[in-house]
Amino acid sequence: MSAGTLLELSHVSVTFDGFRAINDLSLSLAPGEMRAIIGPNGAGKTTMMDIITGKTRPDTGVVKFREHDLTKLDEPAIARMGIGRKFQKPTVFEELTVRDNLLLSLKGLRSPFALLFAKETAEEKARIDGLLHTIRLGREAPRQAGGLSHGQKQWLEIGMLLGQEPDLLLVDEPVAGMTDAETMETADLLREINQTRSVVVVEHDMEFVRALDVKVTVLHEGSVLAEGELDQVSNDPRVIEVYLGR
Amino acid sequence: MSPRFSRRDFTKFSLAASAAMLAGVKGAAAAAPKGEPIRIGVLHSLSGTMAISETTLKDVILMLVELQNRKGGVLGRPLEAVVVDPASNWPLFAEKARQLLAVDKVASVFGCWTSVSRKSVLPVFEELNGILFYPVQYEGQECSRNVFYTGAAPNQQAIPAVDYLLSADGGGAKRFALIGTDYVYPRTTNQILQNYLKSKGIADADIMVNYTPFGQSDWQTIVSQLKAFGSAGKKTAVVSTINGDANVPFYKELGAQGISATDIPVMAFSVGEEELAGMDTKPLVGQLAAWNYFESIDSPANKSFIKEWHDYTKNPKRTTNDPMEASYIGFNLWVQAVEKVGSTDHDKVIDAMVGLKQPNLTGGTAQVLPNHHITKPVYIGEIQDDGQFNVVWQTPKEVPGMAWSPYVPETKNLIGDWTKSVSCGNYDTVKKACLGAKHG
Amino acid sequence: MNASLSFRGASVTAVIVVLLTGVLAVGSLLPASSPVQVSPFIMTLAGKYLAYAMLALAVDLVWGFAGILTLGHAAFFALGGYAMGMYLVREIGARGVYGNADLPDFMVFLSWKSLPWYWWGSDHFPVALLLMLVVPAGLAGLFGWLAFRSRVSGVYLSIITQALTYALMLAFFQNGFGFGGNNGLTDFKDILGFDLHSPYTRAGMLFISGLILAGALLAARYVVGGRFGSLLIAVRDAESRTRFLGYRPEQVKLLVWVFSAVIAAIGGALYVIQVGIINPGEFAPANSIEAVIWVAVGGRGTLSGAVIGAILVNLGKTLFTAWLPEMWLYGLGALFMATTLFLPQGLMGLMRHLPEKRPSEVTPEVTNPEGGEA
Amino acid sequence: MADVAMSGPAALSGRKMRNGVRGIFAAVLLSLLFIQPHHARADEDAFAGLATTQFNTIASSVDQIAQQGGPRALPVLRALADRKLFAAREGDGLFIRTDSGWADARSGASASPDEETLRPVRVNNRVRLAVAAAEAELELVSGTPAERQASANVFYQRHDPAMLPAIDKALSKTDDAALKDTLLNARAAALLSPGAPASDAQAQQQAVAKLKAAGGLDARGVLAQASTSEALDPATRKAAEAAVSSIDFKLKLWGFGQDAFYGLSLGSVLLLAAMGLAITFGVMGVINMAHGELMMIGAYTTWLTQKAVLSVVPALGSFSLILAIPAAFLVCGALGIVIERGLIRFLYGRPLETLLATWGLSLILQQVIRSLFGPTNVAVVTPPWLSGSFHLGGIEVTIDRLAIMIFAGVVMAGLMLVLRRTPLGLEMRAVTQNRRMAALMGIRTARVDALTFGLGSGIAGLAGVAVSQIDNVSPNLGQSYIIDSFLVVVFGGVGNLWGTLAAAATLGVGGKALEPLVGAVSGKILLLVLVILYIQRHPRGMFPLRGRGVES
Repeated sequence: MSAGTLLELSHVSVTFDGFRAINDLSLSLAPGEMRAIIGPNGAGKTTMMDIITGKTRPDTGVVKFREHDLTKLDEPAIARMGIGRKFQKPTVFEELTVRDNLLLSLKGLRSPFALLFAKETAEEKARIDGLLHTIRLGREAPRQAGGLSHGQKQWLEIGMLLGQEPDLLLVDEPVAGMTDAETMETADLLREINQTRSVVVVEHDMEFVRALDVKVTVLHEGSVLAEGELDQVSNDPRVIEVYLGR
Repeated sequence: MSPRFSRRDFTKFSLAASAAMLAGVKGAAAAAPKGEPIRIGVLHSLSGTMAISETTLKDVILMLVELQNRKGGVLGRPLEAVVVDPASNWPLFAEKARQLLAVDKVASVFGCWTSVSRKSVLPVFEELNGILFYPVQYEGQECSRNVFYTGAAPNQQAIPAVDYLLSADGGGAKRFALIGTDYVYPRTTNQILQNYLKSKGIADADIMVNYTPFGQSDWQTIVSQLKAFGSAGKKTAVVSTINGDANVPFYKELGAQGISATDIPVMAFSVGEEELAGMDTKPLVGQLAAWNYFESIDSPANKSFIKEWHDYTKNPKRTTNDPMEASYIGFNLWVQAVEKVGSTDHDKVIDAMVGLKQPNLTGGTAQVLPNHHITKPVYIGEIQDDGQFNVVWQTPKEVPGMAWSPYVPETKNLIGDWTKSVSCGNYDTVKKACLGAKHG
Repeated sequence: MNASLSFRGASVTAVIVVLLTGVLAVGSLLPASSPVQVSPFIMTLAGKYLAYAMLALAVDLVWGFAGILTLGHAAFFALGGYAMGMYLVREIGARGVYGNADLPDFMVFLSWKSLPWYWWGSDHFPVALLLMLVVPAGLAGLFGWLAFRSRVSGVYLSIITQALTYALMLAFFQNGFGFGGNNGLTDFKDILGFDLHSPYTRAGMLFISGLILAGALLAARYVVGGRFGSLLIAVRDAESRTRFLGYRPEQVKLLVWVFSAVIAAIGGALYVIQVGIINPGEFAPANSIEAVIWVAVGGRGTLSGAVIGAILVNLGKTLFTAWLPEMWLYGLGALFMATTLFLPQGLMGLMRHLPEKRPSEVTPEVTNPEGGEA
Repeated sequence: MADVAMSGPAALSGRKMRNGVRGIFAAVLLSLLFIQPHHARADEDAFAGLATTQFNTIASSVDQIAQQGGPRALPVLRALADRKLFAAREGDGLFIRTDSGWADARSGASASPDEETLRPVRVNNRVRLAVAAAEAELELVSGTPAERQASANVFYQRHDPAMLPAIDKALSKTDDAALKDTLLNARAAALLSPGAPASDAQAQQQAVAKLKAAGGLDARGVLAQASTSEALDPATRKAAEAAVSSIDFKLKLWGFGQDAFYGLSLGSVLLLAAMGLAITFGVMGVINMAHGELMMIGAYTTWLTQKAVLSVVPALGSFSLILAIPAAFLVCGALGIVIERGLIRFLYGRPLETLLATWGLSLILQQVIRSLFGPTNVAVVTPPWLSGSFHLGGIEVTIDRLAIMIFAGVVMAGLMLVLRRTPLGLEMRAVTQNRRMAALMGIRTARVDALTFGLGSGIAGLAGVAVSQIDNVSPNLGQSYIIDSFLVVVFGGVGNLWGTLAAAATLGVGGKALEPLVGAVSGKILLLVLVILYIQRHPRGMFPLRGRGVES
């Protein structure tokens, strides 16, 4: 493992009921890098995310984040270590207000017992205001999150990720169901985030990936099929076969 | 379907009855009761697990009330039954008892079946100085001034039953399996029986005691254990204090495993006609039960009681049983006491009760004893294939009920006596003192 | 305003509870001749309802706010009741039937020679209080720690809570267990030297119950109202999401679970003092299910609704078992069906909608959101 | 499993055994107390004693009748056993009630006594025992081969030394190996019993060896008694003691098999009770608290069917149970469809609220049955072909339990077939897996929902039929099964029928294995705790469904 690596998966495999979802996958990410992961359905993209975030334990292989072995840790521990994850379907706390959603996400207090007696500090308020500005939801702050539009929910979730102040963001299909304009805005947002944090984006939308303009990894049947610039990858005959063949 | 009988119906009924009598209907022997009705409470579960046994007792009291009103009521006033449903819930029993006594101001209460329901209402009756007639055989070891125990005490059921099993006619058993549901009645009864059997020379090794939870429905293991217990080369008998619900699967399993009454007789204290009505009795012929009443006993009073019952329930197949007779005796004793003192005042009625006599349905007389228990004849019946019992043995005369068992070391010196001279439910005859805090 | 904030009325309810119990307590001390005298019957009923309201409040905390459908909460209620019952039984002392100062009647009865070790100290009120809090909290803590840690959820959790209370019921039914078997503990005489049957004790107990219920309401409101409450609702609606934020939902659930068990246990203790009997029937799974129904009738997730539901359903039960002894089950059954069909948010939902005439809001259903990400 | 093979000849001989099982132990005592003081003289009227009211006189009269023999002995004894023998209240007239009228007991000629003056001859267990023994004595000589075998069994169980001459006589007259073996056992047992004629140590020890080889509880009883009998040689007593422990050891080994049978039979009851719930709850996600009440209604349907058949075609009475199976399925299935259409369908997507609504429904159903048929138990008769037991080696197999095991297997197989092989099953799976997609493909989801719930309810009805054979049939029936049913489904893994099967078997066998060790109550508590702990380790039960969208 080279010194300049933030996240490294080496020879990871996982099997569900005889089905190899991830097959000897190796991947590494440099600090500050943004990476797009593409691949057909069933290529193992979501499972890979699950493994990194501790939801699924691999059968074999090592997952390292800085010097920590993630396969030994569970989701909250990994999250506290600085890995944030955004789900494919926007998952926000619908009954809470936008503001409360962000408040819960803020890095800091995690013990339920401490939370019992915690009061919102001025510093926290400032951070929330900042986040609201970043995700362009300032006017929606007192609303229940359940009443937001689909795109707004996506942003709120990204805002919650930012509130966690992670070093690495895993983003699963952030633009599914968005309008073209929203898609482009999201790409801008991610690039902005990438200035301070590493990002892994899983996405189908090629226009969006193109707009991100980052290194691309193609997954197929649980392992890496190709890696490189989008143009270079999209000309790879194996990739073309996987996407268009058969 | 049993006829519904709410308070309002009842008032309507008594009005109608009065009207009919005023109009001179033939056969109206007594004057129609007039004036403010005397209320009595009926505290039996009509839903939940105990409804199966208790609903019948509610019907009996309603019938007796109707009959009494036809005879002219009590003190010339009509009786009115206040029926409540404690729903087989023991704290609810206490609540309903309080309601009957404090809100409905009933003159007396007829109710309870399980020991726990009685224990639950007891403090209420003592606090509010009510009168409870308790019509079910029970474990004894209790003697409250406010309760009249018209069912059997252990010495009026369990002891004679075991005597029968030990006798030649009963098979001369030398080995006893005491099986019961795990609650206070079987625990106490079995404790008394164990001591009694030992006094009769039965060794510890020849007594097996087994307890099962309420509603036990799978008896395979226990019945096979009984079989094994019975294979020691000695005549073996079973004394069953299994609670109502669990009896059906128990007897079904006995039948299925081929144990008949001639192999290992089972003497039951909680299986009566009502329970048999829910069973196919062919495999049970010859199994035994000890009671103070059987429907099959041929006596004029019993015949007419059964007829009234069939007329009242409009069901010629509805069975009668022991707790029904106990309710009948309790009700009539109360009526006598009220007529005697000319008042429903609780203290006066309680004091007037001791010594009163009421003919049993099956012959003989029930007399109220100073300990608020009564004298009862004891019968042993064998189950027949028609769902009735055939009486094979009976005590020569009535047995007086003992509140405290002489076979339990802690209570052998205790007596209950609520007459003026002693006025104590738990009087220690050795220490010459009333124990605890229960003074009349 | 919105469904999740509907517990704001809890403080109002708390005040009403204190006022009402105060009025009842004073009313009960009036001479019997007074037309507004409150009879002891009403007093014992009111005491019972308040105790049940505590249980309902406890259920609402875990079901309404943490999404844990408990079918075994009566276990904690009954354990609290037994702890208090043990003390009350020891208070009887030599005034029992057998006049035995050392052993409770039921032990003499079964020929026990000495007190079992777990009865030691039960004659001291502070010990009883400690037992009342520690035993249910300990059991809840152990059970919750095991269950939440291994992410048992949904119906699986519901069924094992039911299994828990069922197992306890069977255990307490055994006479050999040392708690009076089926008969339970009863025939109490006094508490801390006050005669339990005296009108003053009754009035005092009712008022104390009212204060405790009000206190529990406020405490519950504090718990669900703050940041912990937000987290609780977050865990209820999207448990896995909270995990990726770095929270440990099992800790959140455990905390509220134990808190709720303690409230239930205090309810049980108040129940025993005022109803006068505790027996294993209180552990019956049906009792736990009924407690859930009270909450549903009153309105889940509203705190006040739990209290109102418990009182109304039990009041109905009291009245109908007397008025329509053979028909009341039809009424009760129909009430439960009608509530779920027509009042999905219970009476509190109805109250919320009537004045505002708004189309009914859809309550987000507490289905487990993990489903989508298998 | 050898289930099918057992029901043939083994079952037959099992029933024969049962006929003779009367009076194993009672007989021991009878022989003790019943030392007959006089030998019957041929001219004495042995029947006269029957007309008395004393049980001991009646019983000794029965013995006399048996010893005298004669053509009237058997008919009179049988009439006595069937309670068809009547005595005149005055005098010693004895009459038998026949189908057409009355017959004189002593002559068999038809008679017309005044019925008002008659009373039934009293019978109790003591008399019954005497009748059984007397019948055996008479039939051993004159009966059919089957009757003789049964009589020999009675002799064996009765092991009365007074019977030794009769046994020897019968032994000399038979070549039937099985009969001979039973008689030899009977002879050995009689030799070791109190009151036996003095015999040498060798003969005694041969008898002990014979009984040791025979094994079983009957032999154990005799040997246990012999081991303490002062009348026997000390060496014999020792041998008997050793034989008892050898038999006990064998019984203990067989006991494991017996416990397994009990466990499987309990498991099959649990399986039947849980299977319907596995559909309504496991597949549809409805927390159906009224499931137990549907079982209860199935049991009442059985009762009603039985009553109807008995009143219309009494001859078919014993087969009414067969008829009750489709009846209960249809009644409960139809009721299930009504419940689904009237209640459940408004609650889809709110699974926890189905719990509250169906709980209310269960209260109402209980009360409806209570109002219609009363609060007490009703008697469902077990037909003769389902009663009794037979031995499979040292395992006693009760026929009703065996039938329930087979029935549970058949229902399970049928359910599997419906789910896997029928269009309804396919549609059911489609709807539960993806309702919207199924609807788009033209499946009428409302109809499928109703039918699925109906199917689950119908199976609950079938469980009711089975349960009516072994348990109370009362309005409370459902309450006693509902908790166990849910436990089974959840323990097995919601939505997985194989899991339900495995859980039912585990809980059944586990419960029955624990029961002899710690008692019924503690066993059940222990089992509940184990299930709780198991679910902590495996939060989705024994056979968790994998894949998406299975969680409710």
